[in-house]
Amino acid sequence: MSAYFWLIPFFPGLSTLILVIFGRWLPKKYVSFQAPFAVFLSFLFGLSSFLSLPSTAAHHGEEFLSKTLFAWIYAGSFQVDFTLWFDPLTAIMVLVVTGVGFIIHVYSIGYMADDRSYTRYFSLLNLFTFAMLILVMAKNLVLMFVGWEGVGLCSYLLIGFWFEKHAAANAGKKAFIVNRIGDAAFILGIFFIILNLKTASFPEINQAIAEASLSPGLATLIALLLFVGATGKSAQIPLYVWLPDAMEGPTPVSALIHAATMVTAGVYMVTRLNHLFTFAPLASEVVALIGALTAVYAGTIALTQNDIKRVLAYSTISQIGYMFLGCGVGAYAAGMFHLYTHAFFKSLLFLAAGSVMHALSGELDMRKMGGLKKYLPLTYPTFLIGAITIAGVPFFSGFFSKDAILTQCFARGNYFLWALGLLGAIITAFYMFRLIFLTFHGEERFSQEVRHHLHESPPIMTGPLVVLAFFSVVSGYVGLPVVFGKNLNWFERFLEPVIKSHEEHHLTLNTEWMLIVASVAVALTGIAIAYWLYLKSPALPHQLVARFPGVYRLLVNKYYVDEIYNAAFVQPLVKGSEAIYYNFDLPVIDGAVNGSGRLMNFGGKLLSLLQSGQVRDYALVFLLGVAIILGLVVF
Amino acid sequence: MPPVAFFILSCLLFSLGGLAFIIKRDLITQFMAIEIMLNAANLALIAAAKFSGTLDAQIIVFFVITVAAAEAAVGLAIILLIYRQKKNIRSEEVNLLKG
Amino acid sequence: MAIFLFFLLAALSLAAVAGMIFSRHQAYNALLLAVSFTALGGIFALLDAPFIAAVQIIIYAGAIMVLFIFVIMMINLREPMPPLKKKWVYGLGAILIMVILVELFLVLRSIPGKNFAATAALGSVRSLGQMLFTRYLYPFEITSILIVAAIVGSLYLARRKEKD
Amino acid sequence: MTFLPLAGAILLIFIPKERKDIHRLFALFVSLLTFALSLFVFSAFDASRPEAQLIEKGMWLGYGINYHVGVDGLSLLLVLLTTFLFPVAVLSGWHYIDQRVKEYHIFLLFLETGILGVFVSLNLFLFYVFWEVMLIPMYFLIGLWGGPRRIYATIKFVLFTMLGSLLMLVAIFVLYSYYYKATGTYSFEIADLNRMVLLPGVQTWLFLAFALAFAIKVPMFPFHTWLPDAHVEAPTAGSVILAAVLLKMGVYGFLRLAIPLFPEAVARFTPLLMVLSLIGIIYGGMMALIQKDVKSLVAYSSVSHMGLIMLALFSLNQEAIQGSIIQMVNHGLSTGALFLIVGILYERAHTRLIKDYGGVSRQMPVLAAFFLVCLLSSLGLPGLNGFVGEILCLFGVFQANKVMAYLAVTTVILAAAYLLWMYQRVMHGPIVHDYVRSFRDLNLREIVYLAPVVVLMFWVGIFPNFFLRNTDASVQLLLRRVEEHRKVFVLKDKAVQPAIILPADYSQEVKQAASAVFSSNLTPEVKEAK
Amino acid sequence: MNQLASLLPLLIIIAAGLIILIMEAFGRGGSRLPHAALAVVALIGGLIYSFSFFGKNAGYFSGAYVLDDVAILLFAIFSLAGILVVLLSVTAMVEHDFNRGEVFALLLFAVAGLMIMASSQDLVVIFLGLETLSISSYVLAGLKKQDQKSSEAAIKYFLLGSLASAFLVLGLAFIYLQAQSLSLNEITHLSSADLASPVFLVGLCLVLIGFGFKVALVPFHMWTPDVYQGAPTPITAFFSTGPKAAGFVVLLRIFWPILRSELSPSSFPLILWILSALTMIVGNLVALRQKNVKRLLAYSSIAHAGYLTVAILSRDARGLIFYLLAYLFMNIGAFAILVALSSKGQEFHELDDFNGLSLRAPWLAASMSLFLFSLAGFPPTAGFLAKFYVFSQAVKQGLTSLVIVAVLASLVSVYYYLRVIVHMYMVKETPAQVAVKGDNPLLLLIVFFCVYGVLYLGLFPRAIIGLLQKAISSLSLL
Repeated sequence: MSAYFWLIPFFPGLSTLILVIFGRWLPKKYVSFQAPFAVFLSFLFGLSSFLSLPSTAAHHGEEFLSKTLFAWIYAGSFQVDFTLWFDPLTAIMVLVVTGVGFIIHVYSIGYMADDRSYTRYFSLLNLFTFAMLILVMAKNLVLMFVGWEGVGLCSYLLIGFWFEKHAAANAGKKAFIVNRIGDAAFILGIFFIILNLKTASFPEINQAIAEASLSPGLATLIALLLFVGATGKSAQIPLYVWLPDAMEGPTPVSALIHAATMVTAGVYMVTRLNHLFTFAPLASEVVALIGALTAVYAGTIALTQNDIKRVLAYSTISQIGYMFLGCGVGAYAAGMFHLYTHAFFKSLLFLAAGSVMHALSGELDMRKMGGLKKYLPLTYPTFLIGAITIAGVPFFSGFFSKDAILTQCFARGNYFLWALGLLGAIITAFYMFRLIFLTFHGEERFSQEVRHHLHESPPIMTGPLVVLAFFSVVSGYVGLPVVFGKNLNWFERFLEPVIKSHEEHHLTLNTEWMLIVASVAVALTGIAIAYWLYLKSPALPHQLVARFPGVYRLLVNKYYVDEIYNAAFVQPLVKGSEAIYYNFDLPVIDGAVNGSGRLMNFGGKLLSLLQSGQVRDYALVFLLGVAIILGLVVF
Repeated sequence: MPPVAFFILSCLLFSLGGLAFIIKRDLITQFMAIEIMLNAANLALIAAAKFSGTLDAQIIVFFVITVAAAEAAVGLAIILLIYRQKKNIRSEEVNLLKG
Repeated sequence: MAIFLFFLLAALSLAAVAGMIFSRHQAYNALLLAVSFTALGGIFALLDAPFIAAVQIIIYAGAIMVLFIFVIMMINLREPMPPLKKKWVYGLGAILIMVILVELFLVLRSIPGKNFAATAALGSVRSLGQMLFTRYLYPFEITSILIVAAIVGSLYLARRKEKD
Repeated sequence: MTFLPLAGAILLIFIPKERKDIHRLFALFVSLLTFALSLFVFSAFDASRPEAQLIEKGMWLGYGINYHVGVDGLSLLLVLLTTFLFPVAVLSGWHYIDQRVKEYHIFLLFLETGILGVFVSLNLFLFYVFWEVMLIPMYFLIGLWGGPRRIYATIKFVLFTMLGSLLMLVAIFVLYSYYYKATGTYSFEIADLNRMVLLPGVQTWLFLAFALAFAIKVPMFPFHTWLPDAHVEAPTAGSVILAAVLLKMGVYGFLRLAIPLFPEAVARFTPLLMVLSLIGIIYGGMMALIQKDVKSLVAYSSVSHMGLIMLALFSLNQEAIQGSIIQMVNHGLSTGALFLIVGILYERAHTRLIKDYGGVSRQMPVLAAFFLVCLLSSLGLPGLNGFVGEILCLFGVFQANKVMAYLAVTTVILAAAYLLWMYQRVMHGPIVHDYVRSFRDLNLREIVYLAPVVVLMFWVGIFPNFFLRNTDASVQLLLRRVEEHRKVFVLKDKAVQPAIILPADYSQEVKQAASAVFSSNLTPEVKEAK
Repeated sequence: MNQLASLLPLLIIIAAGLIILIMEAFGRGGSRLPHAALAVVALIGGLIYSFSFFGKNAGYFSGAYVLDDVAILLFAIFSLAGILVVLLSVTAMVEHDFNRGEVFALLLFAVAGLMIMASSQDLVVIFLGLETLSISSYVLAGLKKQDQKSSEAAIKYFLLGSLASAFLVLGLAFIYLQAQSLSLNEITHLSSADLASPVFLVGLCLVLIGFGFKVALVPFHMWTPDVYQGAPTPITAFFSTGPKAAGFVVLLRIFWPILRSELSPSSFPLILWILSALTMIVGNLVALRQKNVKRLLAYSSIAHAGYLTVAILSRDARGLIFYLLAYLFMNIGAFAILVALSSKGQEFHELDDFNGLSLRAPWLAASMSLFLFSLAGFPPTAGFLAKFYVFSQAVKQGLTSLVIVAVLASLVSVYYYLRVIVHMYMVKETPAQVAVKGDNPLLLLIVFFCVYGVLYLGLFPRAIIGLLQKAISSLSLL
């Protein structure tokens, strides 16, 4: 089966094709079967390929599964094949994508049951899976870019799924365009690589870097360009603005694309090119810094948001910041590890939030919730598990992965970044529990009508929640920190063939313990503050708001970044274009064209005045001609 | 007599004819002006014949006079036609066609 | 004698033309023109072209001008011309004519000032006739078509009523 | 093949005009037949040979004016594109064109002949004849079946285009006389003229004249104003052909004539032309952003896209030129398809203003899907055709000039911005206007002509090499030619002769030839260098 | 006898003219078809007969009559023009009040004048031919005796034409003064000092002015629009083709030897350059403003004179004759359409009368479009190839700047030609009562013949070009 690993992306791809072409005539039941099944098939193939991978680093340097399907673009030195491969890094991503993807497909059957565009939804979801699989399985940068853009497209389409809502259509467009800005840089990065290394294939790139055929300055430039692409896709500063708006899409989409998979593509890309980034330390530092800043920054915005999905969105941005922080400091495995755990718990949170919305007839505003604990007996605990995980409570997966990043940060001497990470952690814990408390605890603030319809979601939706909750809890145990014993970090060892080895940063066990304690403390503090503010004395937040109105307004308005971008880029572009159109294109360029025509006409008018009809005038012109011609001869 | 005198006279007559064509305002006199110009040209031809001592130019003048006669016949017929239509032969009023 | 005659005839022809320019009456114009043509005929005679001179006086000053006068009589315009509105046209015309005249004069400077070649009886009717019917037979025949065309044309135009 | 449509048009003349359907069917049949023939040409084409193939040659007027046609890697794809799009164009006007059906199809087929002729001509005279001939049917297509300002638009189109081509004609004369002076024989054969090396000063002027003609056709930045007008007013098929094929003639002209004939001048003007192209890219994008009319939006997007193609062309490297060729095909498909879709919308709403739509997706999901694919193809989404060309073009530009490439990449963003914004305003949002509710989704005919285009988009996007490989050898030859040409100037020191002729197989013999010709003029340094 | 035989083409035509006059004198009115038939037969006969002299290149009457191949080709052009115009007149004369046999006689005389002009190397003969033509033309312009416009055309043509003749005669005098001869053969063998003398140059200038008037070079063109508009349409068709061709051939015969580069007086190329450029520019610019198609075509014919002057300047006999031939078909074709658009003494030649013609008379409209495209110089029509030959030769002679002016001017011309097409095709029909003679078989035949000519010359002119090439080699023999 693993010989056919290259079929993995094509199951959902084929499914998309069928749904798009024949979707109209297919019964809903069939669609509900086909779409998840295709993903499941991919998952099975992925799993078998995964199992067939050499299990240890002993096979280091050996070729992984790789298949060139056909020569793709060949023009001069630009030679790119359509090649898929399957190495440990890909394996993890494939499993996450198909695994989580499958669960979300199943969930969607329930969530989207009543939507009129049911088939379209599933075809897009399948298409997304296809593109994402291409992204992670591509053996070269250009093909990866295909997937990269493909997922962007699906993101666009799914965010704008309910295109009749202006907000949704706008959000989709915004996502795509912002992504495109990153992509432009990404393309340039690709060009630099192809131009200088004559290849776009990952193993060859790594080899070329190992042979030091790239100057460090150039490497930095390339790395930074690619990272700009990553900030677009993974919603980091400064290109994160699309992600919160992306919540206009259906919630399972948010879970799959805007939490678990697509947005982490940037992290995947950086990890994939870790040789390059390691070779460009400055770029790595930028990555780490941006990651850390985003982690804190997005967290602060999440503090004040009232839209349940937006809180989660900012939380996603923040968590991806952590991943970049990990990658930036060189702890690629840790970054990937967080990606992997995050995929479970964040999709869990989103799906649970979706379940809440489902229960409340689509209500998103936390201020109109409260006390839902007793109405949603399954959603509540799963949501809680998700929150605990993300907050970094020990023995849940989030704890291990986040701690791995922070530890590595510390170990490599980046104390400032570590401190930022901790700050982010406390904020995370706080806003997650604020969310929990506002939603499930306290008084019931929803209207009577909503209460009337209030119900727990059907099993097809709660089932996935339970599964994801399970994974949220246990998935961390594949990468235990050193304190629990050596060689327990199976995850890191698994990725060793892919990640450039560098000198080990050993901390003493004591220090490690201290760090763990610190992060646990931070997490608990955050939870405690949330408890205090939102359950113990619910009036306090309002007082705080009253005390710091400026800060509050800044946070509620998301630092005014959308407005600033609008004023700094969008409006000048549109206004400038209009100015050019009305003041230059029409009057000057077009005017020159029409003007020359008018000039001709005017000349004709003048000359036709001569043609007065009077013989005498004709004779005069005649004589004038004679005079001139004779003059030319005589003089 | 220097030959140039004849040419000067010819040119003077020619120019006067041209001037008359411009100044006169009835068709028939304008036509007469042209006849003057033709005659001036004839004078130049005759003088040239004398100058070169060949006869050809005189024959040309003979032809030119013939042509002038023929033109006169046609031209006067056209002027008559105009007169019949307009009851005058003012040059200025022949201006239906212009622009 | 020849010089005197030349200046007399030249002055006469020029004066006649000038008079025509200033005269208002068409019949006078025609008469002045006839005078001018006759004077020119005299000059032709001075230039050893007796036959042409005769033709000039008989056909031009005689026949053609009679034709003119005939037409003028037919038309017999009495009412005077209304004054011309665009006076500057005269000025422009005069200037242009002057320019052309000056140009022609400048050209004439290059004619050598020597006397004419002394060939006696250059324009005798005999020699003319000989040339006309030998060397110039073809153009002479062409004039016949020309005249036919002119006759047909003027008949067509001047005929008052159509046959059908 | 070239004259098949013409023959069809002539036959059409004899079909009485009341039989509208027969005209339609017949025109469709003829254009399909032409397409089939071109497929045959495609299959018979040998990708490994760089020179022209499948040649037909015959005497025509003498004095170097021959009937000489053939295809090579530069023209093959464009020929295919043309023949492919004409049946589509015929279908697109099936019902919409209800008046003067007969003339419409006659002109359409006539146009096809003209365009194909331009692409296959190997004789400069023939090229020019077709180049001009094609204006006539286009003039009528816009003028007879166009929108309200059609007369203005069509006359502007013709005059503007002719301005360039007439000056080019003068340049052709000059070229012709130089060839005659250099060899004592007359020739309009492009292959012969290619062997002529002109002094740089002469090249400059001739190149400018050629470049003007082609730049207007493309259209490059300051010469673009005819395009929005022509597009807006033209009927759907006209817009499709105009955008998809006609504009390519300009690029093709550069590729076929201006660059190989005047490499030295090209080198001199490359900076200017590249800057203009670059301005075109950004300017076109910005203008497209704010257009209120869908068609003029797509038209300005063409300006932008063609700017990229030109930019790549003047990068003069293998990737860029292959990229620009494939990008021409892509632009033809995507923009052509966009105009088809706009036409479909127009048939339903009779308006082209963006604000008159909104929420169409709900009524026309199938259209929405097609629209989306075309849009994505246009903005260069990987997996679709646009990406392949765009990335090759950009890469080529990048190789030649990094700063240009940085700026040109903005097209990726701008294109997304204006296309998606337009899509959003037309297709998304709530239904504002009631008549939108009465829109019917695509009928079978519309699907039939859109589907092949879309399939081709995917095909080119996924298997671009199927097409790209045909261009490889010819582009290599072109670039080698340019290089060899320019080498002559290294050996040359202010030669007295304005033109020399290189031997046929000059790549091997260029040095001997040049030294033979210029031996007396060589400076000592150059001699030593040799 | 040999001379007489060679004169036969001319004699046939003149004789036919005289016979027509006799028929008219003794006929009883009614249809003039027999007259027309006779005229056509004579023209065809003369044409065929003259071709039997092709390749002989003989001169008679000591150069006064030269039946060289160029002359024979020009005979062909004149005969074709004559035939087409005779037939056109037949279709129009009854309704437009010139139903007289004299018309054909005068036309034949005019054609004879043209032939005399084109077949002579002697300026005297050329002058007489010109006058034969002119006198016939004055009458022809005024054929519509009841129509003030027609008479006005006649008087204007007459007055200005006589004025030009006066200048021409003065020019002859000056030339004679220097050269002592008016035979071109002798003139061209003058010493270069003689050729460069101011007297000779002025004479040449005046001759140029005289013929420039006939072919409507700016600034001697002022009569053209008025006369073209006022004259009956078939006659206008004749004016715009025949005299133009003859005038240019005469100019060619005069200037072909003189413009040889080593002999060329410095100012002459400049003068011709200026005249040519002015003619193209003025003709085209003023045409832009015209609302009357007949007048528009008049201005267009002025512009075409400019292009033809380019051929004179580049000594391109082949291009010139080809252009004249092409121009014959396209212009007569266009005027034939105008004839179709006039009925019962009324002419519907305003642009607005053309509105929607394509619906009323699709074939006529299509043919008109073809003629206009040809006039504008679009391939694959005769007009394109004509311009192509002329301009390419000019560039070869180093007249690139003039050619640039020419192409830009022709760009302007495209605008007004297209405007007519716009009215025919793209403007809605106005309710005005515009009668179209779309069913007159004779007219259709003429139109078809012109269409054929335009396309044949545009697509397969190899035979014609070969003929021309052979013919112009005769020019250098003389």
